Amino acid sequence: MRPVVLKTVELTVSFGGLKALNCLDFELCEGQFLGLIGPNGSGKTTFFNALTGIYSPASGNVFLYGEKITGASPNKVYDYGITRTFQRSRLATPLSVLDNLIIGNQRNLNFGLWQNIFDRKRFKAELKKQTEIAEALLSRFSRDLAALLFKPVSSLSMIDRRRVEVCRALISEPKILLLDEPSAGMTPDETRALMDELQDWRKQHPLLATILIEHEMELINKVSDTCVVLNYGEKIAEGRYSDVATKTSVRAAYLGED
Amino acid sequence: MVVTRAAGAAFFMSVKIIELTNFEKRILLMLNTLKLLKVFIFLICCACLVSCSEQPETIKITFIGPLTGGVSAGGLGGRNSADLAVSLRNQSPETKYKYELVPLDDECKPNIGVQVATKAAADKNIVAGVTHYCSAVAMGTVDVYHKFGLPVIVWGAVLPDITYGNDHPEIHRVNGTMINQNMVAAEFMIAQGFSTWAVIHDTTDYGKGHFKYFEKALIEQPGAILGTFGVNPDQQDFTAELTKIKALNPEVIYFGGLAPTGVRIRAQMDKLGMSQVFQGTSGIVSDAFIDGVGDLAEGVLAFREGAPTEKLPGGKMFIQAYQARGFGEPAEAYGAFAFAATDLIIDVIEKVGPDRNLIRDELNLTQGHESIVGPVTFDSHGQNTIALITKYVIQDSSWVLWEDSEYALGKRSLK
Amino acid sequence: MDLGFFAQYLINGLVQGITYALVAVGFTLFFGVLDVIKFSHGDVLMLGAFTALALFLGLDRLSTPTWLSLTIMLCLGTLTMALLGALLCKFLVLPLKESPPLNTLLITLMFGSVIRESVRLFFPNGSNPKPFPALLPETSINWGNLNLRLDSVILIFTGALAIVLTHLFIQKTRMGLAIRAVAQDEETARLMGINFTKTVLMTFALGSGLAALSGISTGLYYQEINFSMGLMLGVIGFSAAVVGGLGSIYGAIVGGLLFAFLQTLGAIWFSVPAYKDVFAFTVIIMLMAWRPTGLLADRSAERV
Amino acid sequence: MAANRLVGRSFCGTRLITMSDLKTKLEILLGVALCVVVLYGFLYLEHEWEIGLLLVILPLAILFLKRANILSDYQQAARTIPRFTLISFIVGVLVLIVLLRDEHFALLMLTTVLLYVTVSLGLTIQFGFAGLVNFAAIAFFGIGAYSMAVLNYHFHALPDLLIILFSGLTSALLGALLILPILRTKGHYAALITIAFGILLRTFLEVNDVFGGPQGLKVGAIEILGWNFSDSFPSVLGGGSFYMAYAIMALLLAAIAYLLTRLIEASWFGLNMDSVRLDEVASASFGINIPRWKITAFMLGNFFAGLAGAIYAAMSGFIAPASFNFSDSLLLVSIVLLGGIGNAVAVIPAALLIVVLPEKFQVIQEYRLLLFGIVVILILRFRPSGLMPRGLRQYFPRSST
Repeated sequence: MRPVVLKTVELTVSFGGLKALNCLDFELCEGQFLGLIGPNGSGKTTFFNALTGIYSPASGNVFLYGEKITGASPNKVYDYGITRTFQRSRLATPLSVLDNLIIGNQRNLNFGLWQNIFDRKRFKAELKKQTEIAEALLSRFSRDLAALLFKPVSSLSMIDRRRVEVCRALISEPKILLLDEPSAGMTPDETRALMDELQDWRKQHPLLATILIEHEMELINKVSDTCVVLNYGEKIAEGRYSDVATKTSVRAAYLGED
Repeated sequence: MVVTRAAGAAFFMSVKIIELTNFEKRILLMLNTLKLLKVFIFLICCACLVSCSEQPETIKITFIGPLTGGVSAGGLGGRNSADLAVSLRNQSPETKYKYELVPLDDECKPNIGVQVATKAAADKNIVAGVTHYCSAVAMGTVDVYHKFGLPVIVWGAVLPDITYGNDHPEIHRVNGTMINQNMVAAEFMIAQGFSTWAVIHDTTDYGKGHFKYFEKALIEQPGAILGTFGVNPDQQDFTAELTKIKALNPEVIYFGGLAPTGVRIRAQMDKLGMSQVFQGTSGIVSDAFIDGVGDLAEGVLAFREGAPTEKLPGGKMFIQAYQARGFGEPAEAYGAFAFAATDLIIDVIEKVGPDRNLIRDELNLTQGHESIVGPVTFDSHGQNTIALITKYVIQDSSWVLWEDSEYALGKRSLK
Repeated sequence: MDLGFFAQYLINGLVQGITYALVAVGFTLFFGVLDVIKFSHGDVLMLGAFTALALFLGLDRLSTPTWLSLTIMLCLGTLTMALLGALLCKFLVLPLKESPPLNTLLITLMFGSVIRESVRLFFPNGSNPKPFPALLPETSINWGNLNLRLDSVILIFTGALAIVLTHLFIQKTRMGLAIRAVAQDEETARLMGINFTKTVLMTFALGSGLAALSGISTGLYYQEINFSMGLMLGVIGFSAAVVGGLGSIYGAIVGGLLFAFLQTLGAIWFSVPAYKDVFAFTVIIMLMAWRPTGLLADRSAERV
Repeated sequence: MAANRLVGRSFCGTRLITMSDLKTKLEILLGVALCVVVLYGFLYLEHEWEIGLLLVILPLAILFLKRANILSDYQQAARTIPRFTLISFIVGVLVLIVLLRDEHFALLMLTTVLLYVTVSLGLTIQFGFAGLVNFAAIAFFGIGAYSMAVLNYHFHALPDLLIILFSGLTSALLGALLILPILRTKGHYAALITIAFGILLRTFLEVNDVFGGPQGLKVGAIEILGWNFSDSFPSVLGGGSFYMAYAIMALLLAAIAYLLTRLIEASWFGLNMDSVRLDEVASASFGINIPRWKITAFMLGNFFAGLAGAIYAAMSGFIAPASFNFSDSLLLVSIVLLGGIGNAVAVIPAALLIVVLPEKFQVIQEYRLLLFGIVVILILRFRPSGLMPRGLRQYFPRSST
């Protein structure tokens, strides 16, 4: 068994009286590809938001490599090596593709006043390096996209935007990648292409652990190692997709039965 | 002319660059380019345009006051009056020169005031100015006039420091300061048997200054100020302040401020069932006050520097001429001063000619010059010393000289 | 403090608070449907009052009975401003929908100053304050130090009634439903077959009509109107709407009353009452630091 | 390799002085000269018919520049030649200053424009980059002006340049009072805080007598190494109006502010500020420290405003609370909007329009504000993203291909 990267213990998030996540125990191992499924409003995105520090949990804990990171701010979480994409694309659309990717690589940028404002030669060198990294990463996903490095994101197609968003999450070489419904707004073919590109990346970064929120069961079946099913903020099933899918409780949840 | 220089400079600069490399080729290139020629023609046209703009001038006098914004009523009245003075003199066959009034808007804001004062003072064709209604603006611009040597007569701003706060020989003022006004006001009110006041003043230099000098004047008299309320001139609602005053129960409410605020306060006193005597300053001596307050205006007192215009022979002429011209706005309280100041300046120019220094010196010698606001005599600071203060009371919806009113005769009573 | 004076302050504050609330409701409505701030609101209020005054002057010549002129002034004044609001929205606000929200703010602001300057220049002797006719009964009761006038009471109730009716309109009618739907989610509302433009125009008309109403009642109460009266009322109304929480009608009411309360309190506390604005705005800044989205705004988390 | 080609294209910002380029260069030079001439006319002309004519010439000139492709050549040059805009700005304004050396009023207007450009650059950083709406710009300008007045009076021994610097710092530090509420609020809510602050400050200055009250304060002239700026320009340097010294100083300040703004934009600082403006949640999720960038932008912008205020106070020699109205803050915001939000170059023509246009309307006296309002409405309505919308970030000038 590979070491556990991320672990939550009795994680609870509540809005007013409503418990969006209820005592969730959860584990993620190195290199694992985990599918997170559940009906609408079951707390999947809330789970991501709680992990990344956008919501602070009411109780329970989050551990990263055994270290407690509960309630850490979003930028701290990023520094720990957890990055994500968003359900609704949250790119900085007026900025160029390059700018968006560099934003994703915060951790490796030098923010010294001297270098940024006065020593423009060194800044130029760093910019060049970042541009190369960005371009190399983009061309893994799509050669055509790499040519659009200096175009504003607003001029990109939906799939290219998704790619940029995934690349923005990957450029800092995180330990954990959280993908929130990357297929939303894309055709099945586009989704498949994106997933293939992602799998390709994972082959070269075998330690990267991924959590994928997805409604396309086909996709989950194809790419995930294990699955966790949420309903009303609670974990109702866990295991391989083929096992989980047959469980009556899961079927009931999806069919809206009690 | 200067722009011709600009075009020259541009040409020179381009030549310089050409010299850097192969000269002839570049010249050819340039000549071949029709586009460039067009630009040149354009430039030259512009230059001609500017250089052609010099033309023989009439003698210019500037008028500066607030023509836009909240207190523009006073400014527009002043502008019309000054305009009237100029056109009356231009019509007169005895006048040696042709005059032109250059009205500028200071928006009652010091920064804009400094801007337009510089504009006027730096314009060589302007020989004198009739300037400023707002004291803060006048305070800011006196140094500008001094620096550029433009003789001016202040026509409306009442803060003493405008003339007394400096030794600039260029600065004169036909209207009195708030010191005289408040001395007379305090003495008069005490004589009428009042002894307790509540003061409302706006927090501008005008209102605050009036309060200061009224307070000073009262110290010498057996009167007491029970409470003072500085208010924002933009404020709409004064009921909170007035309720507080109601609790103090003074005999008189002294208001230092301009007509718009005064109207609101007088009207709102009625809302709270308050019937104290309302005593204002020169800022409310305006038909706007009576129009705004309606019947409640009866018995309101106010004081203004200068002799009563309507009583002087020239003043009557002014009032008639103003009405005859059919201006869109009334002359307001200080219109007569703007008229008198402009008239005085023209008199001086007629005498010494259109030269700033001569005008300045001649203005400083002004002694007992007859005007529609009474005789004008400037002291060493350029302040009109014949500080006649006229007392007004509103009787049957018009401002009446106290001495002529039924109140003075005892037919009506203030209380 | 004497009970009479206390009651007097309360009544004064209430009249003011209702006026502020009426202005704030407009801000809140516009923000609700379009996420824009229409800064000419105060000047629309002023124009409403001047329209009513012009109507009155006309009707006065025909010697119309008081109640009839009052009704005509209220109806026509409000309707004219509602129309103006809708036109403003159609020609200046909606075309700028895709540009930054501040542009809307600036363009409406400039529109406000155009209204203001026009009234100043083109209304006869417009730069001076104008008396507004006292059309409401002036009966008053003296109760100790409290001077309670019938017109104050009428105005408080009219204002409150207008707000309640607006609330009912938004909660109970089809149009109100459409407004709420657009406010919640424009796209979904369009998908549901709601005529977006019509709804927005209707909202602007409604808000501007309310502004006119508060302008007229300000005139009736203070018996004086002037071309710059909308400036401060606009800023205060905006502050009230924001402090209460943009998009919430209750918030606008709370904000309006709160602002009037703070000003009254400031006027009582400080020997120089002009400090009351310093005081009120300081408290507003602190309140904003404490409740960044206003006192009553919907605080549901942003959808991530 | 594709990467190399791309990188090469974007970073090899060498100047290309080739023969075929010369025509373009001349055109650009002429374009700048034309701008200077038109501006000269704009600042200098006073008569009604002249201004009327100028209003006809102005669009014609712009059309001309466009038709002759000079505008696009110019933009091209600005993209490819390092510091091209800055240098042509400095040179152009210097030429203007020399041309106008005896025109006190025109110089005063020019200096005011330059100072407003500085404040607007501060607003560009605050609002255009970091997304912080500041409706109290004139308040921070005013704080700088009052600091200048007070410090100059009480610490006359201090060198005036230091006092100007202190005035900027005071402005930034007083602005720090607002940081907590500003950080916690967003959008229109944040707007209210600055509006409230602006009104509050003005009322405070007016009611309180400590700083001269409503009557205002006199401010001493700037004196550097025994040279009093309020005296005429030294005849050694050709002589001229005393405003020349202030104009040059304001030009220097505006140029530094411009350079700094552009450098910030073209660095990670600007990138992060943009990100904060566009999406706070996404920014935070990628490790951007939102408060850090907001505070930096807010303080820096107010610092600029304070510096400009200090010079303004010394130049006009007199300040009063009535000069620092809410409406002036709005004027500054409208400069930024009219120019094109976030575009540092755009504030220059916009400031020129907003400051000088009402002044040129003086001939129509009381109707001028009305006309000004209508002009601004028309511009906003038909150019909603400003006269010169901001383009993509360009880290370094790149040579054209």
